[in-house]
Amino acid sequence: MTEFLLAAAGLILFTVAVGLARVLRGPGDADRLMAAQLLGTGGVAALLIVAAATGARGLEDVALGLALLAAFASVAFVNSGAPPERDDAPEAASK
Amino acid sequence: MITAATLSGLTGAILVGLGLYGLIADPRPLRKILAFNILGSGVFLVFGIIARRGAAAGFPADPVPQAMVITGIVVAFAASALAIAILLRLVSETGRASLRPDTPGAAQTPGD
Amino acid sequence: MSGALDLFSIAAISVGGFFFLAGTVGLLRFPDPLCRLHALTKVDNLGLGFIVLGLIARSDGVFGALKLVAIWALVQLAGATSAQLIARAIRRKEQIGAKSAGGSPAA
Amino acid sequence: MNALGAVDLGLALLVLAIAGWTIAAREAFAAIVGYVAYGLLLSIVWARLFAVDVAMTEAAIGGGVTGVLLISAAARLRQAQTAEDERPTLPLRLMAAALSALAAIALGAVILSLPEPGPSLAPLAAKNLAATGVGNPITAVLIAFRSFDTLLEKVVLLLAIIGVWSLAPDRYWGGAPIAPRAARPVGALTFLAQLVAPIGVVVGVHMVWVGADEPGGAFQGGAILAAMWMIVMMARLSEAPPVGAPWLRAALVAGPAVFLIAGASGAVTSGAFFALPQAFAKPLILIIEAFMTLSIAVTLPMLVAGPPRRAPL
Repeated sequence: MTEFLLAAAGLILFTVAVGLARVLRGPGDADRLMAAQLLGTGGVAALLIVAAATGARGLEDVALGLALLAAFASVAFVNSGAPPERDDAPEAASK
Repeated sequence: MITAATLSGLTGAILVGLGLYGLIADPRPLRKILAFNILGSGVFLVFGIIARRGAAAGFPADPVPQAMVITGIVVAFAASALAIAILLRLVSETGRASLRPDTPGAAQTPGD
Repeated sequence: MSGALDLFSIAAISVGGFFFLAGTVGLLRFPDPLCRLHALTKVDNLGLGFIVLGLIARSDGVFGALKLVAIWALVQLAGATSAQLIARAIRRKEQIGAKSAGGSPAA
Repeated sequence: MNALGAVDLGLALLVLAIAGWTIAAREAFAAIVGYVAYGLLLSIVWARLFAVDVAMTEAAIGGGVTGVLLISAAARLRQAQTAEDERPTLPLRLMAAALSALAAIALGAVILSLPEPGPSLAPLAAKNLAATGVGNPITAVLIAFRSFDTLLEKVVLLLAIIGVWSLAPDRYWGGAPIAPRAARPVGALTFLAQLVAPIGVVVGVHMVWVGADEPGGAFQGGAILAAMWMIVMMARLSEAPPVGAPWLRAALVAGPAVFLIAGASGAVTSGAFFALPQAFAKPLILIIEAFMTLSIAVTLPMLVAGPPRRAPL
């Protein structure tokens, strides 16, 4: 069973790694980001499986942290697509 | 037979090489910061295998190098943040993201 | 009993792994960004979902199982939101591209 | 080679490939996405080295917080006039490559010739662990055995903040930075922030709390809390405070200050700087950790937000 789990974790990691080809090819920045997103999900899956297989403590917490931060890069990317804020924008200074 | 720890250590060594090359050969400041971080994480990995090889007394890895790597990761982040702040200030002063001292653009009056 | 549970785990994890494979193939083969986004969300939902399902069968205790479900739910939430946001960014870019006509469309 | 060995080898190759891409990529954004993916993979490598505490820190900082820092910096740099600096000439690049390869080979040779078994402070840490009252040896090392390192590391964070703030033009001094954020409120993002931030705060505090005995601690929990504050600011649910705000200053120095007070009082009560009285070791460690967590959770987002960019009110 342990061997099966480890093989499954390895295969998932390998699969999403192939998906990283999108980071290389693009063509758009959004495509690159999607590949990173896929890697994040695959990493969570692999960590959970390895945690179950080896019984190492705390690995689920690493996965939990990754899951919490999974949207971070996407959010930053989407925000950065907007025109940059000027220093001291009037509406921003009012608060 | 190469153990998992040695494998990670060799990975770290190659990362140091990659980062060093990027740091020297890439003229773009943001990329130098990225390369520096890769170099740093390679050093951390080498430290990590020293921790792993020190597994003893029921611990899977020596806690002392691990603790130092944790503080190291946070310090590396702080250094990157400072470097990026300096870079952005440089750009707002000169209008160019360049480290060359006597580029034509550098003679411009500082942007407001 | 344990044999049946193991079988269930193996089946669920295999199905989950299949969805990861499908998602990756979609990401690589689908023709435009919005389609690729669609492939990606399947992985978050079903791929990780089935794997979590398979691992729950092996988890010790209710707390461990709840943690697994919580992780899945968080990934779902992050995946759904970022899919929304990325789709929005792609559309905005397309609109800008359409306005400044003559620019060759990407992909 | 068993299944685990194959996974490890694949992981190592993957890390190297994505690092190479990050160095070689033409566009800044492509390199940064590569770096974010690299951080993710590294945290898995750390987990495989049984350094779960490090894996948590790397996941929170390498993947999450650094990603936001780099992506928003790249967006602001894109605005700058991008007159490409010419790359160094080919001979120069070859020399750089040779030097780098030499460094990597030397390091690799050292790794292959490390003594067997490796030297270790683990038995020493294990022997004295009971005296601290905590069960996680890494927390014990950070707060008790090598407290001086940790204190100085906190001071470095403060220096970084001072450095970042000192880059502000005079007219903005005392004003507020503009943290990376959406151009205007977006429904989906608001929803995400409102849902994830409370959960993340619970997870962050949980990591600090269990950090006494299980993997986790002030750095990991603080980084998660920092990320949660950042997502709230990114969704425009809150704004970065003015750098002159007294509560902000207090929160920034709380960690090192409490640490220093504990260390100094050790000099009085226990006869040595940073010697914690054994009877109170565990509660003291927890108190120090709590304030450190606060400082880290406030410092990291302020570092990402950068120098003040608005005139003070």
